[in-house]
Amino acid sequence: MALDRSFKDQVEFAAYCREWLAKNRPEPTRIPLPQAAYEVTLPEHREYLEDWQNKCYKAGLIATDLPVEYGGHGFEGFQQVATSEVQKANVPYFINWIGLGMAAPTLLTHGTESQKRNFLPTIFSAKDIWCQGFSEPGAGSDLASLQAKAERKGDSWIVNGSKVWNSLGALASWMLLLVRTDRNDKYGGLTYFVCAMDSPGVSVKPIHKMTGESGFNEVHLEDVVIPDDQRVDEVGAGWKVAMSTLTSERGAATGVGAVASSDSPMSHVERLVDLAKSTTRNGLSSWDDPAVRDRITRLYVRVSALVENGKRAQSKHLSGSAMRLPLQFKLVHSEILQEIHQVALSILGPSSSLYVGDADAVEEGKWALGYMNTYTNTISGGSSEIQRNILGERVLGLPKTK
Amino acid sequence: MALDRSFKDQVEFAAYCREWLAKNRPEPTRIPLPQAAYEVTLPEHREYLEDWQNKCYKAGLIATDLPVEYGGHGFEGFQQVATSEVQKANVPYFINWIGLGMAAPTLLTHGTESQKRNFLPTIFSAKDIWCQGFSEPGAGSDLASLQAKAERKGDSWIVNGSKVWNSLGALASWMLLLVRTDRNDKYGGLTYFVCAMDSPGVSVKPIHKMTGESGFNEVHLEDVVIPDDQRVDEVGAGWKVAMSTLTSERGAATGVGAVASSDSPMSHVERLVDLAKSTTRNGLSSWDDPAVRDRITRLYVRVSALVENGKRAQSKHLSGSAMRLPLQFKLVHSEILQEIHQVALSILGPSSSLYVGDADAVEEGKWALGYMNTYTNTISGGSSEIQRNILGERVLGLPKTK
Amino acid sequence: MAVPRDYAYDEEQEMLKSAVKRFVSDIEPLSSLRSSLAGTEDPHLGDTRLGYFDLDAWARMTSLGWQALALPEQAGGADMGLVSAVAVVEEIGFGAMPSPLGVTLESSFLLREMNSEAALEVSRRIVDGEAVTWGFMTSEGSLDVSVNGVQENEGVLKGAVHFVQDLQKCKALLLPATNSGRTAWFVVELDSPGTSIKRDRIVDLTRDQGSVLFENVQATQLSDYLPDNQVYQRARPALLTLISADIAGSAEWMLQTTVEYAKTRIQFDRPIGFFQAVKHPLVDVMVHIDGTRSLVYAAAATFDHEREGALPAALSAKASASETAEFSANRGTQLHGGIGFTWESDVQIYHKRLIHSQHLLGDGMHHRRELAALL
Amino acid sequence: MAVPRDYAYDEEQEMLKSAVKRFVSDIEPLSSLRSSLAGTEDPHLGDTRLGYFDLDAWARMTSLGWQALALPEQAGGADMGLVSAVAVVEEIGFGAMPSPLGVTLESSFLLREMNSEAALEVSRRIVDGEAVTWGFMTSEGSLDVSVNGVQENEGVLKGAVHFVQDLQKCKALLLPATNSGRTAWFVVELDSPGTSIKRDRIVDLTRDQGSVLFENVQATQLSDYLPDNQVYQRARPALLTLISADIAGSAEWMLQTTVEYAKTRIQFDRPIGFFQAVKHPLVDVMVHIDGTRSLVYAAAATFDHEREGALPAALSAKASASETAEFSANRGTQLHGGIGFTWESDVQIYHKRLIHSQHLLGDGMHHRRELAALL
Repeated sequence: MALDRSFKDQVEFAAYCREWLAKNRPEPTRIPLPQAAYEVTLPEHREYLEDWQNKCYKAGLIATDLPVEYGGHGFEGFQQVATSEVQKANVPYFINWIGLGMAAPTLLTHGTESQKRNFLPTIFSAKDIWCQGFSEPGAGSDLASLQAKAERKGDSWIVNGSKVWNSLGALASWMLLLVRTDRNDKYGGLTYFVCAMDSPGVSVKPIHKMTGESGFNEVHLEDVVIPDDQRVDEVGAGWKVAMSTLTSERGAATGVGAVASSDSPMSHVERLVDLAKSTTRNGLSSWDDPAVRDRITRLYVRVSALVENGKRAQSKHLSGSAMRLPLQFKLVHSEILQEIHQVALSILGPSSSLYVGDADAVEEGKWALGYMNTYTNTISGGSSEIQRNILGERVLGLPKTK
Repeated sequence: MALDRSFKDQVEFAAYCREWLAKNRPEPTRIPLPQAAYEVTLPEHREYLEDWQNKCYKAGLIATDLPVEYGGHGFEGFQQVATSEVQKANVPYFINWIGLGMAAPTLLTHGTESQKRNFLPTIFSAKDIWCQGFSEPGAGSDLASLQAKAERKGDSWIVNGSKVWNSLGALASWMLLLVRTDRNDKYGGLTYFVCAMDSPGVSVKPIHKMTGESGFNEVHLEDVVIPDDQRVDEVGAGWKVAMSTLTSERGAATGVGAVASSDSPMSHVERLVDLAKSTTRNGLSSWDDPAVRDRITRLYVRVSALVENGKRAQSKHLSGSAMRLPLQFKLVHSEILQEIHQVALSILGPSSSLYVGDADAVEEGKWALGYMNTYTNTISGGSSEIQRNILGERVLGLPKTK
Repeated sequence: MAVPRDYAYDEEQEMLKSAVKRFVSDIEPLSSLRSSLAGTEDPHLGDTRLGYFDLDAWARMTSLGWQALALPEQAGGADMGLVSAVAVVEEIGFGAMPSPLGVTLESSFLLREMNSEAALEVSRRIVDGEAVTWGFMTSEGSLDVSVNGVQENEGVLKGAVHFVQDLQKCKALLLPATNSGRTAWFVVELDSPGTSIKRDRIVDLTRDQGSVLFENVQATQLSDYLPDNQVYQRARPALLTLISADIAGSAEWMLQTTVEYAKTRIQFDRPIGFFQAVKHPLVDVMVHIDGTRSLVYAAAATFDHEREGALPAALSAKASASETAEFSANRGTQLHGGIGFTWESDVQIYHKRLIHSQHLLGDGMHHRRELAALL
Repeated sequence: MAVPRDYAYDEEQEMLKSAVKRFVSDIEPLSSLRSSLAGTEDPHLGDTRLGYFDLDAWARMTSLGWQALALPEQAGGADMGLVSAVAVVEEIGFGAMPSPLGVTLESSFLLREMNSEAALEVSRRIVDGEAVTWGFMTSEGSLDVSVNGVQENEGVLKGAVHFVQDLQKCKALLLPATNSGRTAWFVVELDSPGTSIKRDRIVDLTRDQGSVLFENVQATQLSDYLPDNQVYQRARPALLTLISADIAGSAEWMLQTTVEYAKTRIQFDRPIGFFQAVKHPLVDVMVHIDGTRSLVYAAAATFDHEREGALPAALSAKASASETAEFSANRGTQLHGGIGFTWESDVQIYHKRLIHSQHLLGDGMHHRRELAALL
């Protein structure tokens, strides 16, 4: 392990992170990176990002607080410092975001000892990219209605079915896979596996998004053989494990150091302020219009609240019900992000029409592209509608909508 | 009938209405009238408003297009002209709003010939004030779960139960009454009556609203005897009749000439613009703030749309599905009204705290009072939540939420 | 009472609207559009989309005279009003049809204000089936028409106009040019010497857009030199109303399609339209659309019959339409879930057309700002 | 890292907060408030409500030292920070308790900025259990502190302050007065000769409000004459944060009460909380409250530990709190249906307190305007 310093406290570790990040910031890629790890498809981006993640891992910015036997660095209370410094440093995101944000927390909670020892180190180093196979064409919001099935055969399972809205499938070595093992029990009939993407019978077909980018895939599984030691938790415990995976995704999965996008919510507002200040028409900047300024400032306040929610959630005296704050993050973040982009398009006015690849497009058309991609956030990983159900039912205790 | 002129067309009739209204506008009352007919309680207001409605009726502004045998004036296509001129003239509202807006349309559609001949003329002249007995403590949004019951006894019915959110009950001679005649059939077990308020066993108890005003009542019915000829439509047809009553209320019940409040939606926006222009702080008027102006202008556009919806609904080529526009009115109107008042309080700032009766209160505290009273609009007569269900189900054809 | 009965809308207009609706629906414009787009999905890989439209459909439409309905009889047009034009454009929007019909109708309302034999000549070309577009914006995208990027001197133009709609679908361009602080309108053939075109790469797949650069280009003057770009100012309420009508149409498609999806898509053992989180936003979309439609018809009737009130009515219409565009696109995509986010779904095509239209000639905030000054 | 760990909130503060919560809940402030209001419901019939509060409860609170928690040890106070004060005020808001505790705590943050023996003397009176309020507004309700309605000359005050909160509950008033363009703070005994009081008739039933007119009133100077009303400017982040905390508390009551109602009220054979039209708005109310609470704690911690960042943090907190106040009051009443609209229901009492607090010291738009200048 390259990291062999010992730190007195959070303040010293933060200084180390800042210094390391400043020294090791990578050169930009030739073709600009897509906005988020979801959209990576080009091999040169892949290599570049794997290398970057591995360096960060070795420097102690990933798996900072995890046990050494699982590839962690064995610190305590330092991960949030590292993650916060990475986000502030405006460096590339971690390509293995699903591995870090979903697979690692799930395996840490539900995996066997040997699963943890086998899988975690290569997740951290980005040697193995992970993807997720939950949703199906007929099972989106109602995830538990999924139909892909696994049938036991000796020490293995034979899996058949189709998954959609799979990100990074073309690059991934492993997939988190939720399948049906009992037709007669909607929730209790699901089992959770990890599936090698090079298994015979696995095929990946890209889906084009409304942006024109690919980045989502359909994954078809035809008589795929999965050894029983790749099962996570008990047969029939799949729903529970999947909910734990999605909670990691929905909350700010900071336990491992996942950073899916180089833009923090606050950096989006800052970009919006800059855009308003730099967009002039008829000699006045958009920022000179108090009605525009009021809308942006309102977003600033909401994003500040989101940031402060994150801090408050970590104070045992202030968080109230344990899940009340973490379960809000995804809902609030995704809806604010969408509104930020709507305001940006409004500021751009006629030139909001110019897309990626147009020579005159402001910031290379990223606002229009980013606007459309905000629907990934409000729809996938449990749509905003489902998030409000979850919050209403699990936090407020209201009766289940069903 | 005092009205004996014959008019060539709508233009001529409109001119007549304008002239009549200008000449006959009554002097203001000593104690100012409450904001809407719902809140009238004082006897001197009652007399004043009855007199005013009767004059308007005799002048042909009420029941303009209805048949002479039911007390109407027998014109065609003139009612909308009369109603529109009454609203523009900024004169007092019609106290018998429930009679005009709910009882008359219901009786015209569902009443017997003798019910029409008996009841309609005194509704128009305000000789008999009407009220409504639908909701119960346990049956608000879910109106059909009501429990007040009528049992047949010879040619009469014996009624027992309680009604709430009854307006004008203390002044009314008659009540529209929906009761249960069959315990085993939720919707088909309801029957519709008209009930004389002076019947033995009817008692009225005022409810104070959050504004401090009374204006709503609880009505208790104890062994009240109602003759069978006061039944409206068939036994068991009550739900259908009640829906027809509420549709009259929800749409802009213009067929008879009902005007429940002297303020048209547009007049509220105009008052808001005036308020913003006249409220100055630090030498600037609120209207000088573009962020305030944008909010008000947005309301102006929405109110304009509401007004134009009303016109479009009357064009057979433009209205689309017959109920699509009329069923929106109550929902949209009540929510805009609430927002108008919220913006007004925001403009008033610290002095929004001053209530009716405070010497320094702007416009006698009407904005704060009016704000609270907007909840009458968004809650009663089918709350906004129920309105959205109705629109989603009856107009868009979505499956019933139940 | 000043507006004729039945809201200035009669049986003839109803028949026209139905005819356009049937026509557009028969054409299935999106299936041929999709063929033209095949292989150009990924924006990072540099597509060069041409301004596709169905030439055959255009020929059939022009033979029916729809492009000329608002032109004067003198030029061979039908001399109908904005109410009729709005009825047609609403259906084009409902079909998200790639077509120069919208810009040509807009151009015809500009031409009507020009009072010259040369303008009549351009009108005749439209009657004969030629598509014409128009533009005035600088690269900054200013909506202030007093900011003008083209100068005329001795019959030739220098400068540029930007954000011209459906440029590739048209042969001629109407534009204002200034000389000594006054503005006149001109027509330029887009293949004239000295003219160069930059094709924008835009989000909307159903339109094209570009800028035109003029290096001493011969142009024909269509109007007198007037202060304050009066030609534009007089036609402007019609232009705003037409775009608003397009939005009303596209938004209605979005509503109907999402309602249909909500009736058939089953989750949690029920059609998702059962859930109020789906049902109520759809009602709100309907409320938005109906308000916009009513304001569009009011603005059109006012333009045709009470011209002095036309500007506030049109500002209200576009302020409302821009909100309807954003909201209907937003909810339409969200309530379709993942499927509406795919390239395969027509929802994305409408979404892009709607947000393009939202910002065309200014969005809601822009028009409210101007409207406030009139309150 | 500058803010201490665990968000500047420790076990001691948690215990204080719990103690206040228990105390307020035992007092049942609204039941005694209701007795005091009986017969004054109808606003048209001219009630003269006195500024009711529970004197016995006040005595018990002051014996515990809550009113003095932020005052310096020198004056006998506990010298705790804004974080502790916020914890207390949030619970007062949760109980909608009529009490001078809020204004007295606010006054103590003003006194802390005054550096004078006279200010320490006022602080000692607070330690001894006296309630003190403060004010600065003109009748116009300007929130600009440079607009000052009171002038000092040779030790006597002339002029008026308006919109003073909980005036009838207090004996003394802190106020700024100007002399030759500079501002100093003074304390006035509310029964001094030359002082007259107008009691406002206000919407909020849990507070009282009024204006105070000064005709040559003897006053004690508490601070130096400084430009720009510096005393107020330094204390202002604390004042905004305290009101925001009161809102967070009242809004949380509104949320919990409405959630409880939604679990028990049956319509259509189900608890209404089953319906997403009820469930989802309640979630949105929670999201509003949590954002406000987080900003309130952040503003308090910043005030206590990084004073230079205190103003933007406090502006954000009050901007958020004002929206939370309006929205939680609105949805709380709406989702209670008719019952929440009655005088009998406590929902209306909280609704009125929330909209009163929403506008106190400026609403969301007001604070965003100021905040924007700092972005």
